[in-house]
Amino acid sequence: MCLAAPSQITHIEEGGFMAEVESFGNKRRVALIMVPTAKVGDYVLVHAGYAIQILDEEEAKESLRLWEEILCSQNS
Amino acid sequence: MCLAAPSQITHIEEGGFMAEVESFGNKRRVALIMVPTAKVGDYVLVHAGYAIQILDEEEAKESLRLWEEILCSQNS
Amino acid sequence: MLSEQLKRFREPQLAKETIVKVKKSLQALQTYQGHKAIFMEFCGTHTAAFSRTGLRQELKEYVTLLSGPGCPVCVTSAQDVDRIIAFSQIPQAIIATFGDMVKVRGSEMTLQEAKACGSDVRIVYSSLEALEIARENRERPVIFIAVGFETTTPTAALTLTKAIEEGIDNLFLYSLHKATAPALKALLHSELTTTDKRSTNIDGIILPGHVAIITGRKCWDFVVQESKIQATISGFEALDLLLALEDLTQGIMNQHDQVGNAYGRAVSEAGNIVAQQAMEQIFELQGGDWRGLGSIPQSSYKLKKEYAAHDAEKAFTLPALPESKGSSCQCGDILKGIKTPLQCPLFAKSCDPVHPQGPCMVSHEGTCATYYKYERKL
Amino acid sequence: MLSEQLKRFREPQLAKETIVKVKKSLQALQTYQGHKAIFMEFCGTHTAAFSRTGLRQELKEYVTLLSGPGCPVCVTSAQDVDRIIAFSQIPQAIIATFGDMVKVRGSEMTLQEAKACGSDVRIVYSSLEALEIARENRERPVIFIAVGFETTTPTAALTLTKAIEEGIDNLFLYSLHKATAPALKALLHSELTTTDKRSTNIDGIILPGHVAIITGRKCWDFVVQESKIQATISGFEALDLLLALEDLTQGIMNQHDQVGNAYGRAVSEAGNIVAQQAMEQIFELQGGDWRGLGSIPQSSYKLKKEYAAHDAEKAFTLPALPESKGSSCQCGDILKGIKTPLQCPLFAKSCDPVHPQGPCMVSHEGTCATYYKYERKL
Amino acid sequence: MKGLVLLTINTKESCKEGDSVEGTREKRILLAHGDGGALTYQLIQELFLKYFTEGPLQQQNDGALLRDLPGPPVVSTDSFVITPYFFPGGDIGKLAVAGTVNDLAVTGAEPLYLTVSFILEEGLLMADLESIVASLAQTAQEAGVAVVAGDTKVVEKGRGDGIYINTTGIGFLPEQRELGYQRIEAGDKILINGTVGDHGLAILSKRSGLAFDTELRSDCAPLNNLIATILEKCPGAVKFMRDATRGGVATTAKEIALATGKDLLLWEEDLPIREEAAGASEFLGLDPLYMANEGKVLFIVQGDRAQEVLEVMKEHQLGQESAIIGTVEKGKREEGHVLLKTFFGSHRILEMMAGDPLPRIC
Amino acid sequence: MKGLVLLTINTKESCKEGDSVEGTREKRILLAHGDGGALTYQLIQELFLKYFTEGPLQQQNDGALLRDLPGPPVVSTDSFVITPYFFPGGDIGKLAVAGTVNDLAVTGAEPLYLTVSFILEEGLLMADLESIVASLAQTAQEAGVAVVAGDTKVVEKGRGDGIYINTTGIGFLPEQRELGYQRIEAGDKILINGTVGDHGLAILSKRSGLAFDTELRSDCAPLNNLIATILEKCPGAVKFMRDATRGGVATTAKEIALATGKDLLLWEEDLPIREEAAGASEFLGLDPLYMANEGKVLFIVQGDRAQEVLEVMKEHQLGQESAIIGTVEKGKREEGHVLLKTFFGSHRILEMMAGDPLPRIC
Ligand code: SF4
Ligand code: SF4
Ligand SMILES: [Mg+2]
Ligand SMILES: [Mg+2]
Ligand SMILES: [Mg+2]
Ligand SMILES: [Mg+2]
Ligand SMILES: [Mg+2]
Ligand SMILES: [Mg+2]
Ligand SMILES: [Mg+2]
Ligand SMILES: [Mg+2]
Ligand SMILES: [Mg+2]
Ligand SMILES: [Mg+2]
Repeated sequence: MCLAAPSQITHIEEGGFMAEVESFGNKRRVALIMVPTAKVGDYVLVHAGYAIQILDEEEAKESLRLWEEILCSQNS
Repeated sequence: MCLAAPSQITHIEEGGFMAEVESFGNKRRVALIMVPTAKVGDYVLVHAGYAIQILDEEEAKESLRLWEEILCSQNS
Repeated sequence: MLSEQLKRFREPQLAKETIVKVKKSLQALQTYQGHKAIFMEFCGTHTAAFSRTGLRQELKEYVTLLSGPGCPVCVTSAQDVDRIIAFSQIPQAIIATFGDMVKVRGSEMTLQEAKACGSDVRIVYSSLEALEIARENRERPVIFIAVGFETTTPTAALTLTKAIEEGIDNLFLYSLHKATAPALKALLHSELTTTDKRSTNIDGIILPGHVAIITGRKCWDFVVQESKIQATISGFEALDLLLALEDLTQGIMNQHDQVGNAYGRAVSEAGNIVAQQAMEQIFELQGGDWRGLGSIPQSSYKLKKEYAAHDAEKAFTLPALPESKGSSCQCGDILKGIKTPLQCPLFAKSCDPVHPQGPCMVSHEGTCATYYKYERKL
Repeated sequence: MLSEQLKRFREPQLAKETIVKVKKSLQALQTYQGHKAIFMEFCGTHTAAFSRTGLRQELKEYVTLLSGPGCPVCVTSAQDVDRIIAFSQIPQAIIATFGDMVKVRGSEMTLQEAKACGSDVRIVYSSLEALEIARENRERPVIFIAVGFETTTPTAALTLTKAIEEGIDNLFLYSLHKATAPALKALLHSELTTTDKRSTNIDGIILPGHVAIITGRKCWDFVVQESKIQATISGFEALDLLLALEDLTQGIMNQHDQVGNAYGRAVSEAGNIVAQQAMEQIFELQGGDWRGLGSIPQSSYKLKKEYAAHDAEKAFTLPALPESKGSSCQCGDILKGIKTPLQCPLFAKSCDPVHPQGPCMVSHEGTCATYYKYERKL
Repeated sequence: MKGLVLLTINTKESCKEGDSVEGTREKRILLAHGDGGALTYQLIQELFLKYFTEGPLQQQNDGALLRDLPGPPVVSTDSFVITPYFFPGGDIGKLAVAGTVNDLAVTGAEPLYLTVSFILEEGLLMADLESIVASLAQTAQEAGVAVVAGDTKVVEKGRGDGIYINTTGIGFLPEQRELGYQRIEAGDKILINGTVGDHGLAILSKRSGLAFDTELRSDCAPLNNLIATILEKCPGAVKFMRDATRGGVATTAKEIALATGKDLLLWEEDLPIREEAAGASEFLGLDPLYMANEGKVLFIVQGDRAQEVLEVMKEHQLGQESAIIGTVEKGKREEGHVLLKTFFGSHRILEMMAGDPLPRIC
Repeated sequence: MKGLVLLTINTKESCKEGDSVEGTREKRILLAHGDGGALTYQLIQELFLKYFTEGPLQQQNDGALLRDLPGPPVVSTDSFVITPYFFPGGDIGKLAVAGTVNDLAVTGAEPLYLTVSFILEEGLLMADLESIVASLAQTAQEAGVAVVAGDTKVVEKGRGDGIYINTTGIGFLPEQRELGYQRIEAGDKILINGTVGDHGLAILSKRSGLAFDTELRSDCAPLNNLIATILEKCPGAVKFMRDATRGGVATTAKEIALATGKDLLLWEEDLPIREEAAGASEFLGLDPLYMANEGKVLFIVQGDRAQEVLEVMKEHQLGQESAIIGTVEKGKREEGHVLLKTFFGSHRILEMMAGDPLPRIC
């Protein structure tokens, strides 16, 4: 039920209520109104036809980086 | 369109609006309201779901009798 | 038993004997008139009966039997068909109609094509079924396409009365009911009387038996009295048809001044009073368009103002409809008895029951359909 | 590219390496606590993710992962299902619902059985589709069965706002939306805290990641602060789950006084303000029945009075519904984390996804369905 | 949406009818019975295999391996979409067997095997399905054909009409049974194995709107045994056969006329028509010659052997009311015609059925 | 009925779409096309016979007489009810041929003949019907099967979904092709001829409600040539085949497990799944292992010959992405199971599809 899949915004429709998003070659129309600052190229999480969040690239990078450090130090 | 087939009344429903009629082993429900004097046993002509006339046995007999006379006299 | 007598009316043996006698009478008539008689059967059911029994063929050397405008489906104008189709487009509407109606083309399409596009069209055998549909679908408008002559009109009137009694407010009538006497008058007074009596004019008329059950015999006397053409009311069995021909023949030769009644077991002098009252209660006569015949005054039964709430024409506003296109169909002349279908160049060529070009080929009792089924030369 | 990073979160290789590290941490936690840790994932999507990835099995010697009440379909009461079915009986009504809902049994039947009997039930993936259906069927009431937690509630709120803007007055919501925090509070304060901590009590909670996107992280601090149980918000990829376990382990051992956030790329401190405002605009919290948990104050989002015209509960009067019957289904204990499905005597015997006895076996993310699919002992 | 508030709710008609005395609802077909998964499997195991207990079907392979045929194969297929699916004299299950068995038999073939494919509508009562399957299985057994392969699909409520069934029949042509249009010649006689129009009228009697009570029953029956008897007892006498189903005797005769270029003359007074059928046709404004039959075959028989064939037919239970109803004449025009000699001796032309709004009788 | 007066009227959507540029309406199927009379005859003559130009169908007998088969007959039947009937990668006509040809081919048979039976919904665009019939005819030609018998019924608008098609296939079993459950044993390998789930997801992408745009296309294709190639080049290596249609690879595997009592172990990391399929499954909450395929077969191959078979498969156009995806193990319990070895090495049980509300994909 609380499924949400990441997709990239490819086009924002006039008025900004709806946008086209894409994930792995699949395109959908979703409501964008809940993430008013989203722009084309952003990755959003889509739930029940609405984009509910813009994914934060820096945070994602940071958590992967930190974790890889930990793993590297552990393995070595 | 103006098809009407003779059928015999087998049962009159309460209120007298509808009746069951029978012709050659086929039974139908028809409206009887247009022939208020009809009774069980009468032959009626049924058109578009309504009995529109009680067939007159005497008239039928009479016309057949007359005609048969004419034919007999002619043939002999 | 009446049932035994009724069987006698359709017995081939009795009819075969009768044919001999009728032929003799018709020969006498020919001698009397100086030409082979031309009779017109007004009623489509008669048209079909003469052909189905083979009597038209059997008697063709003795009498020419022309067909009249007596098929209610055939005389419904293209514009009226367009209106039916427009009604079928009302959201949620259910159209209840007699079967033949679905195949008649308006200016663009047929009701069966509208059905194929999603309209809800139900074929009924009785207006009572339309009432039943309305009862079962109280949230949806049910529009009964009320076609027919005086035989059918009172059934619609009584059904509507019942609907009102029961408070069924979603039943609507689109009344295309027509009155036969005005049409016959129009026929007798215009075209038929102005053309050469020897070629297309008629010597006698076979009057519609089931219409006469409702109207009674005597209301038809105007035919004999106004136009001096003899006429007889007929039933529909083989023997009935023969008796009517005989009666007509005698009527002409003996110069009867009344319309004959060869259907005495069913038709009375005054007709069915209940039915007449029901018609008067609900309907009023207005001018009406007959396909082929044009506009005829006082020939169309429309719902009285008091019943506007059940009158589809009043309850729903239709969009402007396009003008009907012309067509090379000769139904007009056929309905007037001026031509037989055999004289239409399209008959049995580009026009047949599968691809009907005009309404006379559509209805079961349309003259062209009847001729296609029974009278085609091979 | 973010997409590359997102892929990293689901790469088996990185996850496999991470498992080794997480196992070490969990071992350290066991030493620290003196017993094998018991964690509860609140959210059904987490339940499914732990099983689908195989992590629950992989880690079972290191941590016991219990499932919580986090499936909105599973916690919908039988009476509420009965109401949905009653709505589906309204003439002309269209029921729009998420797919899992059609299989849940009320006291007598399921919505898919009602559909088989003729109810018009449409499965949608979004409330926007319900709006679309209402737009295309303006003459018919369209009742959207609005289930879900805080993730879903704002989508329904925004859809309703749009419907009102557009004047679509035939869209109705039957709101069964529920708030997760009150349910978690109820769990922490009642059953779980009164039973023996060593056997069924829990050491840490994995908090619902997508709910937290809306609510924000900080509103969950009450968990740590009130109940002294550590908690962490998690994403749903294999790596996310592992990071959350690690975070939770560290949080317990280092006695963090805040809820952790192992889903930083999606969850912010304050949450999605637009969504929060939309919920507040349309809904108000009332007491609500949770299947298995009973009545929980302030846990149910109902439409405010101002929106009564779109509130299915206000717009339609339902007949009196029968009392729900009892059943030997153990969903209640399962939703509370007291039992696992493996402890239910019906599990995989008379209860399976084809013949579900309780809602936990129905929903894709129901605990019993998940255990049936992934965790059954053969 | 004005006026929609404050409704009270009635249970849907169709749901009520499913209530049994104990208040539990009767089982119905759900969409999920057609998903190819567990419920489909259960339906096959618990319902279909209960009635189809022999042969390849039990192996549940994708295809059924049959034994070598003793002659060249003959196949025929038909889908059955009749409404209502229970009717006086039969049901869609019986019809689905009889229809295909007869199509094979009229080619001279011996039917052996049948495949059966169901399209079920969501909401169909499981009890109705079971009784149809039972009837189908029983008719197959009576006709001596084995059901060897099957399929089940489920469509949403409102996308079907309870149940549609396709059957495909496989048989073989025994030696010396070459029938065909090309053998028909002037002077051949036309025979039929009983009364005309019963099936179509019995179905119509149950249609809402037309509803009337009649003693007419569908003639639906597998005729392979009757036909085999005739072919064996009167070798060479029969030149062609066709079952007079949709479109009735008139349409079937016209098809023969079109295919051969010959004229077919039918005699009105010899056509076996029940009084009830004539009566019902009259008030419906229909012609029994265009009404579907499901147990009647037109036989074109060498003229001088017509009497011999007639006698054999009359001895068979399904041919007691057989009659010689007409004759084949030299075609007089480009296209072959069917003529009906009426009671009065005149001729009327019979065309194919044309656009009657009375479908779904098979 | 208050508030119903004074409506203005819009033409029904479905009628508008039929308008052509010149304002004339496109032809549609009418009820009368199914009455067995003149319009049925016309439809057969002018449409069907245009595309099925050879063989027994042209004779228009009730049954089709075929030539003697060079081996024992194998038959299979399926009805196709897919919605929408045009979909990315094919249409119901192509599917109806591929589905039945594949069901025959997986038994080891050589498909030769097809019967085709249509259930058309009143209102179907004639142009749609023609394009479906054309596609069906072309696929039959590609697969080397002849359409030998047919049937057409028309149901009222609202009693169908445009078009349903039944096909029944007839083939024969060449010598030395005995395949069967009973040959399956522990150590056998499981192969598939390409990616999983494409068909089901491509169909779902076109469902109203789920609508999304995808590059996924149905894999719908007749596989008889691929299969014949394998069987000829690797005699004896293949022990059993089944096409993974409704219910997908998981359900098909489970059927095999149930029938044999063996366990089937599938390896998640070796399953060929397109990125688009994985992505679409994710946001729909579905599992590609349960999605229907219409051009994929599970092959159970003798363990030591799996590599050899794989190479032959990969050379064929319809097997380029073939893979060895699992192995057969001794059944450890009463009932056979399917286990998926996940990326992390743990095992999860795969059951049959259970009650997913996603029907009509075949
Ligand atoms: S044959 Fe056809 S075209 Fe000619 S008058 Fe009759 S209906 Fe019109
Ligand atoms: S296994 Fe079934 S009966 Fe047991 S708790 Fe779960 S849903 Fe209820
Ligand atoms: Mg056939
Ligand atoms: Mg047939
Ligand atoms: Mg046949
Ligand atoms: Mg199948
Ligand atoms: Mg039905
Ligand atoms: Mg099959
Ligand atoms: Mg198949
Ligand atoms: Mg298969
Ligand atoms: Mg057929
Ligand atoms: Mg459709």
